[in-house]
Amino acid sequence: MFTNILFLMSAVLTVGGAFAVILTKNIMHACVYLLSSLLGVAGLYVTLGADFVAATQLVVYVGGIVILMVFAVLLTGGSDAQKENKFGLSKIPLMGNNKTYTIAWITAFVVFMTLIKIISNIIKYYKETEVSAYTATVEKIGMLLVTDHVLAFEISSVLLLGALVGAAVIARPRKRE
Amino acid sequence: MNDSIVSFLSEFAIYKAFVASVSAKIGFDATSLLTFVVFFIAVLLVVNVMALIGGLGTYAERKISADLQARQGPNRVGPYGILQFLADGVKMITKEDIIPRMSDKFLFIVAPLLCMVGVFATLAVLPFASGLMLTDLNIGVFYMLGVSSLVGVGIFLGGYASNSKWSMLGGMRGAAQIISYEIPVTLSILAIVVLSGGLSMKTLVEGQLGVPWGWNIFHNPFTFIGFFVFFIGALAESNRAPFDLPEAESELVSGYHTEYTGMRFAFFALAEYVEVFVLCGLAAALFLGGYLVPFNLGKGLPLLEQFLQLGSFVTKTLLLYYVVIWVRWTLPRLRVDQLMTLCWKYLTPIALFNLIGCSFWMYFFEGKSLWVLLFKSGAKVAAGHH
Amino acid sequence: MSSYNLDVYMPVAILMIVAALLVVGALLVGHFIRPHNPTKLKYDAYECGEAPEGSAWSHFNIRFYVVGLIFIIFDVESALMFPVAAVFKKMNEIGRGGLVLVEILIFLSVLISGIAYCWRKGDLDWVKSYQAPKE
Amino acid sequence: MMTLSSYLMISFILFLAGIVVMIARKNMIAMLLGIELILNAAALNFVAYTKFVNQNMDGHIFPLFIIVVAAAEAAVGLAIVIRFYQIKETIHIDDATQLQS
Repeated sequence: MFTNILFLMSAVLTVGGAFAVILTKNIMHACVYLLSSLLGVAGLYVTLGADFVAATQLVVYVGGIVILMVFAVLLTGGSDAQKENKFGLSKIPLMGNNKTYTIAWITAFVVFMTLIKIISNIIKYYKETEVSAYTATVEKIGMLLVTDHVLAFEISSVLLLGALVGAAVIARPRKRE
Repeated sequence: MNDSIVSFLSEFAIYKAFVASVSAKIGFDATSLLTFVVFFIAVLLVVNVMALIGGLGTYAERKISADLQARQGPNRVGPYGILQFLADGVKMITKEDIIPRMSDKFLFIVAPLLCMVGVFATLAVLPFASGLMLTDLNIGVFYMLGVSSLVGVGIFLGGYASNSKWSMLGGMRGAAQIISYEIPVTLSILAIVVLSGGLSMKTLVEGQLGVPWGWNIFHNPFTFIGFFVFFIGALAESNRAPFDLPEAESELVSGYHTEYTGMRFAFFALAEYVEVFVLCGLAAALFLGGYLVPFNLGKGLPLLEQFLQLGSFVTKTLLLYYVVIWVRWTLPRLRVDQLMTLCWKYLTPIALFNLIGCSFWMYFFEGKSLWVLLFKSGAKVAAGHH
Repeated sequence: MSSYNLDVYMPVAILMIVAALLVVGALLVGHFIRPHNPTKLKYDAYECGEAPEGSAWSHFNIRFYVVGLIFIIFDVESALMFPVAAVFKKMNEIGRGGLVLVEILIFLSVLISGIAYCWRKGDLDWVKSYQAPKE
Repeated sequence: MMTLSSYLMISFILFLAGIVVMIARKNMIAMLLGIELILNAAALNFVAYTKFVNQNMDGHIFPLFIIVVAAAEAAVGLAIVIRFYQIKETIHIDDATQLQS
């Protein structure tokens, strides 16, 4: 009974957050709505029994990426949009006007139609299997990470090193002449 | 092995009889309904106790700081001024609630909400006693880290939303300080997880012995240093003591919550005090043997055992709380660059060194503590900790 | 329908809702008790007395982003390390501890070289006085 | 209520929301927000299939690495956006026209 309530709450939070990200005009509000949507997705992971992935989502996405986004918004002049560019042409406002939104909704509609075709087959041929009881996943993930997926584990540290060095070089204030 | 306060209660015959009688009365099986009711009552109890502790924290802070400076703290309101925090509460509620005109109204309201949710959600996993803890998620410590990072976002948005240069700087520095000190804290928690082999709070606490020499802090030299790294990180993460730069009264005019008045400011203050209690509780649970009672007194009778464990956990946490307040009135405040260099050039390398040290210790000595190796290896073969 | 028992997560949900209700409730209760006489001066940002000028969203030092960057890299690293650390004891008991130890050491040494690079290149030291970026 | 199709619907909506955010906005950071939404939609599908179709744990390992890569990508992407702002004083996507700044 509680699982359905939890599922409903996180689903409403996710979908509501996602639509709010579309509709807001202020970039900082968009970051906060993204934060609520990611919290909802963490709740969905919990209902799916993936408790470690939900905790990772909480730690990395909610605690890390959203803070980076908010820092970036601040370092690029807050949420006030610039109107003119150097040729004097009036630019399309930063957060998009009706023209860009119509194009966006048309593309979304096209993608919607194709994906509906695919999903309808999946749902038609999916037979309801017995759902396994809730089990702890941390040990299983740990075992797999250490035995089968060792290569992915080590390569991800090299990937993180590359991201760290690259972003540090880019974001370093250069003493230009 | 996920058990919680409900599964602890359901071991008692009285509870089973009660469930049977209720389900008989309302027809369908009432266990899930009753679990919800028990959880709800437990949560309300914990939240009220925490609000009380937050309030008493302000009182304790004034009294102890007065005592340290050989003056008398508040003693007008109630006997020995104990009801001072209630007076503050009433004052907070009745003060005018001002939202600055130029500020971002939505974020101004969301920021304290994020802080409060972030801090109170960590209470679900805090190990008060083996049975009395709200729930023992098997991602306990990792969940706590994830949820407490919400506070950093809340503090930053609080500073950003109130649109004054002071609070903007305070919010920015507060968020930078919180996120940079989360790394040494996370790495020292990792060192403890390596030693006790599990993420849930119960395995982390049960891996130690009740007696002081069985605690994790004396387990090996790396965890000994790890405790101090954790404690310094916890101090900095809750904007306390020498690291309270974001709300530095003298420079930033109380930093990110300059613009907050009345009840909203009370939320930030309450969130901070409860977070100090939670981090002291975590330090006590991970390093000082949490709720374990020396020589497992009261092993037989469950109720006595729970209260003894609760008492042992609360005394250790309040002792650390006293140290936090004591440190605040003895150490001068750090500058921003000293703050950051301390974190990145001293604490993080030491924490990494501790983590590697603990892994080697785990491999070579199979996780046996120093005391077991030195004294017990000869005479009795100690099977690890159990 | 599912024999799925997630009651362990009930306190988490209840705690979050109770915290939110606490905030909203206290504000609502206060709303009626509080005096409400807005004067223009009261609603300006606090500038130690002078009138506030200009918006506060001005340039900021890039140091803050580098701190956030290093934080997220180590945050992800700890997220990956937690399951391996949790399993180390069990693997050690079945005699495979050496393998896990080597993996942890490789993983950590790659990241330590990352922070050593940032240290060497001076990304970690914080500029003393607040200067706007020079370029 | 908690069937595979409901989870597919939610990740489908998240995916579409990510597309709309990316296309409708001219702000570089808003586009990165859209990318985060799309990555989350993909990770959600993996976890849903682990529970409903076959119970092997690869469905949990892969979203873990999706989150790792998303964090690295967000870190580098935002560094580029900030560097672009410092050079060009704007983060409007239409001004990013030359490859050499």
